[in-house]
Amino acid sequence: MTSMVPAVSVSAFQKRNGFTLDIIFESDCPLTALFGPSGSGKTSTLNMIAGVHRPDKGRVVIAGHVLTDTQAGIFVPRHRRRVGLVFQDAQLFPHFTVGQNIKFGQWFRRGEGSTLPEDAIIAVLGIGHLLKRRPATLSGGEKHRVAIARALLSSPRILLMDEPLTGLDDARRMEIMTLIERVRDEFKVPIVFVTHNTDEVRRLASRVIKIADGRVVAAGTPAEVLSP
Amino acid sequence: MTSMVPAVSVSAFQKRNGFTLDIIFESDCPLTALFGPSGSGKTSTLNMIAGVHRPDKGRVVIAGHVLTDTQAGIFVPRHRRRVGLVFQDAQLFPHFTVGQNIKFGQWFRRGEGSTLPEDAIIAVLGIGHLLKRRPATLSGGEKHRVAIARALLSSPRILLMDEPLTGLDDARRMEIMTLIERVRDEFKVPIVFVTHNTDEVRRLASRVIKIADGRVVAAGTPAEVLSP
Amino acid sequence: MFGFSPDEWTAILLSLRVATVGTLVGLPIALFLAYVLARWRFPGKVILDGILHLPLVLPPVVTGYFLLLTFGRQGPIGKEIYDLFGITFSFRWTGAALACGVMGFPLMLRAIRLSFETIDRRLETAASTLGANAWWTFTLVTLPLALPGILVGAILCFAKALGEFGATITFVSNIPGETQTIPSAIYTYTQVPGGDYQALRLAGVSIFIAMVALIVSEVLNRRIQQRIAIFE
Amino acid sequence: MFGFSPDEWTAILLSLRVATVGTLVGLPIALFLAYVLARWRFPGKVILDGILHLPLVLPPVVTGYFLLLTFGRQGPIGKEIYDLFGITFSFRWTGAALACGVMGFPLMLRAIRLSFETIDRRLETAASTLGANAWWTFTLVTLPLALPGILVGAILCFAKALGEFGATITFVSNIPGETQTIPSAIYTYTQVPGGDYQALRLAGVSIFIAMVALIVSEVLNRRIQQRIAIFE
Amino acid sequence: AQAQKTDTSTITIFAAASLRNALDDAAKAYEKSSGNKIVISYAASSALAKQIEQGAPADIFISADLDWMDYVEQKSLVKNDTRFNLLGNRLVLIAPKDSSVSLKIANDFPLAAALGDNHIAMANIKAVPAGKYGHAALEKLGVWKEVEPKVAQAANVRAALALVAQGEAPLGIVYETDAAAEPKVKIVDAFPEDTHPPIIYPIAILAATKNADADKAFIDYLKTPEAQAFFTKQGFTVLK
Ligand SMILES: Nc1ncnc2c1ncn2[C@@H]1O[C@H](COP(=O)(O)OP(=O)(O)OP(=O)(O)O)[C@@H](O)[C@H]1O
Ligand SMILES: Nc1ncnc2c1ncn2[C@@H]1O[C@H](COP(=O)(O)OP(=O)(O)OP(=O)(O)O)[C@@H](O)[C@H]1O
Ligand SMILES: [Mg+2]
Ligand SMILES: [Mg+2]
Repeated sequence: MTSMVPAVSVSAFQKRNGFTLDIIFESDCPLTALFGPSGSGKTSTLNMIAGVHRPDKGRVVIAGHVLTDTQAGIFVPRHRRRVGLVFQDAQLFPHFTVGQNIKFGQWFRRGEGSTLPEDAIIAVLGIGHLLKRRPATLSGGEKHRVAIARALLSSPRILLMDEPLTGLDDARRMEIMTLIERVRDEFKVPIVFVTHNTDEVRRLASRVIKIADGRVVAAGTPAEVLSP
Repeated sequence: MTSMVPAVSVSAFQKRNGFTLDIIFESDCPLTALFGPSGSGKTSTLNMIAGVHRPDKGRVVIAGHVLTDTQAGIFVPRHRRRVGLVFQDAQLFPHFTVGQNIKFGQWFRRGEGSTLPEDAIIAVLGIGHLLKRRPATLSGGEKHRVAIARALLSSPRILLMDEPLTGLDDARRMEIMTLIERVRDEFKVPIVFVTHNTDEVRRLASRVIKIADGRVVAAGTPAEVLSP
Repeated sequence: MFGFSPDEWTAILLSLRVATVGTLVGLPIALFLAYVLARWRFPGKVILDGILHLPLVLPPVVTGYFLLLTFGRQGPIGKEIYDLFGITFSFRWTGAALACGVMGFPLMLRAIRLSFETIDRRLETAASTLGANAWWTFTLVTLPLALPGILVGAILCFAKALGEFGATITFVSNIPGETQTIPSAIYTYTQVPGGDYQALRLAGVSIFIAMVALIVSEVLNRRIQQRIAIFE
Repeated sequence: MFGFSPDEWTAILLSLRVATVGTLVGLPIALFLAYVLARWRFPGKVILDGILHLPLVLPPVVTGYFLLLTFGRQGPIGKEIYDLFGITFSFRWTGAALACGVMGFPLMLRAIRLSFETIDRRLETAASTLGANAWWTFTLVTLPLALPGILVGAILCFAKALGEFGATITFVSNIPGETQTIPSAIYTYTQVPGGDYQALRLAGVSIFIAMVALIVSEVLNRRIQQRIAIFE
Repeated sequence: AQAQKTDTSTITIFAAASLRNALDDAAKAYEKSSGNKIVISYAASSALAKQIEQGAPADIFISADLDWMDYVEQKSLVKNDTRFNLLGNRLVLIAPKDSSVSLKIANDFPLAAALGDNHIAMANIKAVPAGKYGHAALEKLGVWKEVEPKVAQAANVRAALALVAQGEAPLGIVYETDAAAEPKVKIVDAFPEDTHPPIIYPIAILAATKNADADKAFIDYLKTPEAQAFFTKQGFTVLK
């Protein structure tokens, strides 16, 4: 059944004050990159998939599961979607330690699906020494890395990563990219990845959706979309 | 007098739980880049210069003005330092519109020193259509750009930019870099610039301070420091 | 001890019990209603809100009289509760706790609601994407982040309950050992020519208890603030 | 009008005036003290905090008597204020406003302080790096961000002032046209046979005023929340 | 000249709250006939006495018992030779309207037995005059010891009355004036006058008054049959 339908199929229409989001794309690739200028609607698209927002009209299907379908009146609540969302601005829980933040999703999704290797993730993200600290004492990049770990460890059926590698140094970025590749290939978790960085797109993505002004303006392989 | 002393001279020592910041550097260059892995102490260093934190021991001199000198008991309060600080996480005032946020610093520093060209800044940053909106409705990159405008327009004696170009698409980044060059060369505002991006360092900086684990591990021209 | 008569000691201990029970029993109800008022939209919300403020707006005597009419032996609710749980309020310390709790309730409710309203709701969203349902999100995110306000609410309610007099005496009167709280005892003294000294001594006890409660709440608050600091 | 006697109308208008003045005069003081308690550290802070809670903890009669002793014609503070500003409190509506303000003050203070304590202080830092001194930072950043709490504080104080009875009647007595507020008028009605209906009618007026105040505050609050929403 | 002054003056009276209906009527009638304005502040006698002590702008004080008038007089706040006893009242035992209880007040009458596990509502026995009188009466009749643990002391007579009217307490002790006006209670029996100190509402002009003549004129009015009718209508006895 899963093979019949694309891994990710999104159509979402929403009007908000001055901005209209009108996104339609499908992807069967392990990692799909959302690419586009600042303010074009990338975060909004991820929010639609994760159920953070409800589209005025639209349909979201992940690996055969219909998560949103406004026509059929389907809207699976967020906590049952099993998406791992890495927020653009981390959104760590300030009252929990880093360790507790990471455990949060893990605990709720225990027993559901395969779990990613915790130790490897913590090591690659370099947050082992931060586990006892509270988010308020972390640097910007450290917060980001914790947010990645939290999402990875919540046994997601799909990973939605909103600019996860910005604000990190090149060495760390390379390591994390390797980790993402492993999650993608070894654990077979489909990933939708937002970035501004063409290198990341070229290395990770097999399909690129280019967005501008709330619409998909191009879709295809990195080579096709990023050529000009 | 300004020619006798370096434009920026920072020495700051501070111990915080597990992390020790022990930074000493000087720079006479128009744009100094702070470079180093996530969590190495770049933001902390900017905070020391801006007076957000007070070092246990240290001295900060900007263009001949002693802003901090723990030995002499000098600590110029933040609001009289005339630094333009672009926070890593924007820190826009949620109760003001974008326009009001931008006006904030401008109003307090009216009549003090040269003002940068408001229209050009707003145009280059592409935030002209956002002026009436409130920060909560902005995308991540839009917030960042507003934060840059706010700092630029506060007639700073020195600009401290904490990863101002992360989260922006390449086209926009190029334009903003041109703007920064203009501020640097035309308006002669010295800039301390934090980034993880070597391209930015190469293009903008004439001097790079490389930090790791709270210490300066290398200082010199981009070519010297970034070579290996 | 300290020259207080046995009756005065009884009043002091009773006041402590009444204020504690009134606050603790009211707390979950306040949490629930504060959440409802802060988050839900429904017709008649302002009416509900207004009703919950009534004990604050009405003279305490009126509130006490109203309690007498509804929670008294013959009152519709009082009768019901007696039949269901076997709890009587009239002339019992339970009635004093009810009166004090009711009088302090709006204060508690308001502080808690204020906290709920100023929480960053994006954190609740984050919790739900991680698999927490509404109840867990409330327990693990909303509630801990609102703790400072909950603490303030509880301390306001407790302090109010310590000082409550008008509603209590009207509802359950003033029976030494059963419903005579510190304020009722003080009232009695102030009504007797020459009773000022004893009244002041008892007022001192109230102040002392409130001070201890305040200090405890300050210490707790400082800890909480450190824990949930969104800034360093 | 509505069948209220002229004396009752006087009491209603007086209550409105007393509650409004008591709240508005108390507000800047509450803002200042809330800021001090939320931000400064100094020895004796808990003591100050405790003193400011006293009107809540003490039976209103005691507070009223204390006001009578200190702010009365012969009281040390009352005399001083008369000499300095020519304001008398004793048995004047000003005294009623003072009593109501004092009784509502701790509620207002606590709500405002809670707001100040939960503001993201990094925004204040941002303001200061942009050139705003402490005063401007307070006015342009802290105060607007604390508005929801200030509003809650003001409405709590106002509601309390509308219902305040014990301290008022003890301090300034119950003089129609000068110090007879709605609660004192209600009290008078409940003290003689056959006054219940009128007492209830007056209570209804209190409720009505409070409802209007609540609705206004809700509307304001919704606007403020929209404005300062840190989430969309 | 004096008559003119009297015409325009305002008389401020501090009066026990239980006098309201009757005194309001009397004041209204007097205002009409004399042109003077009368302002009456009703509160508990104790509060009023302390306010007078603190310089309240009162001209006349009417207390609900002798103690608080004594208190004021001892502080020399009463104008000499103006104090006298204005009114009296009677103390009664009441029960809810539908109660079947029947008791005859006498020495050692079975009050405690009639109460069973329930309470008797009284006004505060230390603070409120009606409570003090009731306490004295029960002592005198020799039943206090038995009844004491069953006494619920309300803040004032009206609150005690409400407790009985609501059926919370099967019995209560209040003034006849209150009992007569409350349809939900009935009088079981009246306490003999010799069982308690006389119930007296004393009145006096205060030393601080600026307008003794006007005060005097009003007090004289209160002694007229016209004024006394207002009080007897409410159930008070007028003392001569
Ligand atoms: N209160 C604190 N207690 C302990 N360590 C702290 C505290 N605050 C900050 N740190 C640590 O100080 C170090 C430097 O932080 P800083 O924000 O300066 O890093 P940075 O170089 O700006 O990193 P990034 O590129 O991720 O923003 C970090 O390792 C951080 O964890
Ligand atoms: N409440 C709102 N009212 C009006 N416009 C809004 C609102 N919320 C978001 N927008 C607009 O929607 C657009 C898309 O926002 P979104 O956060 O999806 O952008 P993005 O592609 O993630 O950008 P970035 O790369 O800067 O994060 C932006 O232009 C933003 O200004
Ligand atoms: Mg985005
Ligand atoms: Mg940083």
